Amino acid sequence: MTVNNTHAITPQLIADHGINDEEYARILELTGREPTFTELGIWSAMWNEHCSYKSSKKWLKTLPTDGPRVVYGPGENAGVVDIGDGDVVVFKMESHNHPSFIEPYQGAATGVGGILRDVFTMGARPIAAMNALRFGAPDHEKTRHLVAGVVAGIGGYGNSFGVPTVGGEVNFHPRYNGNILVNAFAAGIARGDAIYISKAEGVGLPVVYLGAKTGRDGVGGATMASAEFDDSIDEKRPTVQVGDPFTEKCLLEACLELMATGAVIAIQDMGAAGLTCSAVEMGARGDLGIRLNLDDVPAREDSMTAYEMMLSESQERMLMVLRPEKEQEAKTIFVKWGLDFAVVGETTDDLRFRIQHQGQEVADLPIKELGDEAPEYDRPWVEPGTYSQQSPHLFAPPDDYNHALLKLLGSPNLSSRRWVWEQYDTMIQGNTLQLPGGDAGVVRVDGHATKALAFSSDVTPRYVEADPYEGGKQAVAECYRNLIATGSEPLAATDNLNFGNPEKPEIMGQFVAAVRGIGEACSSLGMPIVSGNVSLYNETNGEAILPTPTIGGVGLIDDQEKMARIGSADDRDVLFLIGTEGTHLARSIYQYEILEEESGPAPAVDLLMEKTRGDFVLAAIRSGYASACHDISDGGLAVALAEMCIASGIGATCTIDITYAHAALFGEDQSRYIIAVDDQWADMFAANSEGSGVSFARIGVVGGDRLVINEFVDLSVKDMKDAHEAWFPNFMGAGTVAQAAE
Amino acid sequence: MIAALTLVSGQQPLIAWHTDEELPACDLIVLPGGFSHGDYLRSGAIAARAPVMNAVRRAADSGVMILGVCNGFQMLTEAGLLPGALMRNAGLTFVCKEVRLQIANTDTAFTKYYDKDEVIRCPVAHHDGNYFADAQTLEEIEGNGQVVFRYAEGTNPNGSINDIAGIMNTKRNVLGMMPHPENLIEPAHGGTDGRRLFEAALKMVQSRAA
Amino acid sequence: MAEKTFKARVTVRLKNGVLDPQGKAIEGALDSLGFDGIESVRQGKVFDVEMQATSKAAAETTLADMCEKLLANTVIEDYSIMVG
Amino acid sequence: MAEKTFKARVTVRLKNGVLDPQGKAIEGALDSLGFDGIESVRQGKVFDVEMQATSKAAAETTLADMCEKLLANTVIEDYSIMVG
Ligand SMILES: Nc1ncnc2c1ncn2[C@@H]1O[C@H](COP(=O)(O)OP(=O)(O)O)[C@@H](O)[C@H]1O
Ligand SMILES: [Mg+2]
Repeated sequence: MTVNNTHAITPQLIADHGINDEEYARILELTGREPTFTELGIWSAMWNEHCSYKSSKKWLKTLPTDGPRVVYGPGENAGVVDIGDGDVVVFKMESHNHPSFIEPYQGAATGVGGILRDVFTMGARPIAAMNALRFGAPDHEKTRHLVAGVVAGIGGYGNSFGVPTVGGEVNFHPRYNGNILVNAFAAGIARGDAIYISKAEGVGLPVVYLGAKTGRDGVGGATMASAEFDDSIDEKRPTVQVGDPFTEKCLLEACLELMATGAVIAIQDMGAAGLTCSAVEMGARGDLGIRLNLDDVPAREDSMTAYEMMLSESQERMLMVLRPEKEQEAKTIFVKWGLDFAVVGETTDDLRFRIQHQGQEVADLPIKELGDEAPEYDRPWVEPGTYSQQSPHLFAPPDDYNHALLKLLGSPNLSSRRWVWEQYDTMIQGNTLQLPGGDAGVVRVDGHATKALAFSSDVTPRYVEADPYEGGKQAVAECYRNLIATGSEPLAATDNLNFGNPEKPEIMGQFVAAVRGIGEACSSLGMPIVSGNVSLYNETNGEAILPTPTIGGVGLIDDQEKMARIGSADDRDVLFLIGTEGTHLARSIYQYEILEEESGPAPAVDLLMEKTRGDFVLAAIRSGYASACHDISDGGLAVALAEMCIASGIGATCTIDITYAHAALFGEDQSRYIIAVDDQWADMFAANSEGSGVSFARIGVVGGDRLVINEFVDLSVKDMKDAHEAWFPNFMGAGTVAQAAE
Repeated sequence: MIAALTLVSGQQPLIAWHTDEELPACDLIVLPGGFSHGDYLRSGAIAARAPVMNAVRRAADSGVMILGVCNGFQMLTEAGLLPGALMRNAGLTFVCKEVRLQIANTDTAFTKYYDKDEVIRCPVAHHDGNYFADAQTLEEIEGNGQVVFRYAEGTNPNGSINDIAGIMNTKRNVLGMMPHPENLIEPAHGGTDGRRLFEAALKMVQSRAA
Repeated sequence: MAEKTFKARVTVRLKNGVLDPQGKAIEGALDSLGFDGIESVRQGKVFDVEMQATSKAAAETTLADMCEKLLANTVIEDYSIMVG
Repeated sequence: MAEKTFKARVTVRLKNGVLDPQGKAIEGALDSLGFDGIESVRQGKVFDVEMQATSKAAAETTLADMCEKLLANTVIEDYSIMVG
């Protein structure tokens, strides 16, 4: 059956594809004639913001991406970092914001699927996942439904695939009411000499399709907008993709098995803009042309057009270039794992991207230009304004410190996320050493006697909103701190930059400043950015989300015996504050929850001090001094102490020097930690701190079942725990059937 | 699970493929956890009908010891090797956490290193662990002492009837359990409460071989 | 108006074109169990509902509302209602 | 005998007396969404099958066999078959 795949290229059609006049002029020039309908789809897919990074590229180039351990930085499916002994860790973070808002379960599930594919496409076996989630206000009508669906979807995919989810973030803020964020992180381990990339090599080699069949899933929004495109399909097609974690699992095993045979020359997963993007990338990177015959593509539905096949975003698919002499061996593996596969084309020497379908050539485009000549914009931007510092006396103290602390512990943004992470398999693979609930998730390196990796995901959007530059720095610094707090050496990071409409100079200004801050922090703290993702246009009715540049960091633990945990303090341990007294209340959780305000400057990060203290804390943990450690972040010192008590089940009695009590207890000054030290080492530890020039204070002793801080706080660990644990289940409790639809 | 078996026994277990018609001669067959076939249709349902399960059934009949954990337990019930069924958790969500298990029967090859009514720590991680059996079956398995593990007071994570976490067949060579003892067998896991189960099974296997 | 008890059945199915991994897996399993001639299997859900309503029409309206709000995920699923 | 394509619907439901956690949860959710008068909800599965068979009766026999062998867990579930 022939299907109509020819449509007049009208200005409306061009606009529906998100292509502006200038871009279209360039397309005419590069195509050498008017593009066919399929070609227009291909150009739009390659040149949209998601694939081409046209608004962000200029700024991303400024990020530090190199370091002694970096094997592959940005540009590949995921970043690759050396962890010694010939092993590498491969990781990346990616957003699935929009799909998750439309269909939370499947949107989040396929987000997890996509990021796992990025990791194993490179030859790594996934060992850990995280998810950074931002939802609207808790009382917004959609929020509970979205939380339930997203969490179920992340678990549904990750659990079934068999990767432990070891960390993440959950925030609520009204600015996400119409635009939630779902950022998924995955990391895998591979041998350094067995990494695969997308660059094809060799002419006349088979291009092989592997995985699930192609359906109409997610075929570009443009088709949705113009129903007259195709009268043969009456039903409005869902743009939502459905995930199939079992197929993904088989795909993982098949890919790794295939790679071990030496059959793979190049491999690329089909993510956004599926076949188009993956094929162009393989060809363009390798200076080769690609010819595809769509009649050979395994299709799930009848009479799909070339346009639809080229733009389909069906999940769990891969494209690869194989050594012809290994084709048979490859087939055996595909059959064993029950996967569809087909030779769908070949590499050529003409640098053209040629598509055949039903005996017709439906596209013939210059492949390098598709891949590399995407427009790059220097969008106008304005430097964000800043706020002047505000002394603590400008903020009202609470009527009752006990009450205030309980309120913070039980607030939407500080309460325990147990309700979330207990829906994730955190232990599968048997290597998890630290579960969610501490500062970073820790997974040991299988097959290695002592080594482990730590993972943390961080950003404080309310800081970035107040000051994108400081907020960008803070995101990196907090991630660094969380890694340090477990006793890991921060190695590198991935970023997921979620912002509003870049065509607005203020939003672009946020982006530029945040990237500058991230870059400076990454340089100073020795955490190069090795992969990442940009998600722009997160706006509803003209209102943007809080700028949210999520940072996912990876740290290396040489000896898992020398780790610290949030809850491992013992009776009689001495508590030390690393850092100085809290002073900064603007943009704090205290201000938000108790004063019901959001104003003023973000806390600033002194990167040099951050590094000095980080080095010191890491050394203390590695030399076995620290029986427990926790960084001080949201909610300040009092919350950090409370969290340690809740985690260990043991109280503490603290006496601290105080200028302004509310600032000392709840101020969110940066670069601070609490360390618990066995009392027999406490004096020596103090002497060392003195010697290293790091500011510190001996603030208390662990013991009993209450947290006491001067005359201000006196609460039982049980009451704090109850407050901390109650909010999430209560919020989700009544009437949330996660997914009658699941 | 493979890592756990290797660690405790010092030997690499043999691995069978789902389409195998025969199993190698062995002393202990373990059906591990996971999401066989994505747990589509019902957890363990499709795997329970795989060719290899015929061989497992024959081995069970001939008295070979069989342990099914989590998805393995689901397969054993779906295959009819153990009574009852594992339904969706009462809370409907996947649950991954540590629970406490009461050893309800220590007179088995798997639990003889535990004390009667001892309560141990053990993680669970499942979506369909809500054990159900009709009244008559329940009475039988309770009466026969087939219930081997129960969730200790207040820790039933899934709504299982009579807090049942693990059961055996009447011949006492097939054990199915939802919790994951293999994830608590070395200090790095934060505890070793699960280890004795494997040590007991190993001991039994060795004494039979001797 | 007096209320009566109605028994209804709501059937929820994936829309055409939406991938059905479960259906696909069942096809595979049936095939390997030796059932030939199976062309396709699609899996859906049924809800058997007993409810009070003043009339059949009122029950149908309520059920449709329940589908929109909870029982069906209308982004990927269609539903049909039968009040018996 | 020549084969034809049949469309069938298999419905699998929990037996009476088997507790249905999903149905229960949906009852609760409907209640909190403000639907009154819901007496009970039980959730089941449907399978829409397209198959080749020589006759309707033959299709029914095959389908019953499929239910016994795979589609239903007869420890807890009943099934019914409709060939259209
Ligand atoms: N979506 C999630 N998935 C898994 N773990 C989560 C998630 N959200 C939060 N957590 C865990 O809860 C704990 C507290 O989170 P958070 O307050 O963001 O930590 P921190 O302040 O140390 O960055 C961390 O261990 C984190 O990994
Ligand atoms: Mg922290």
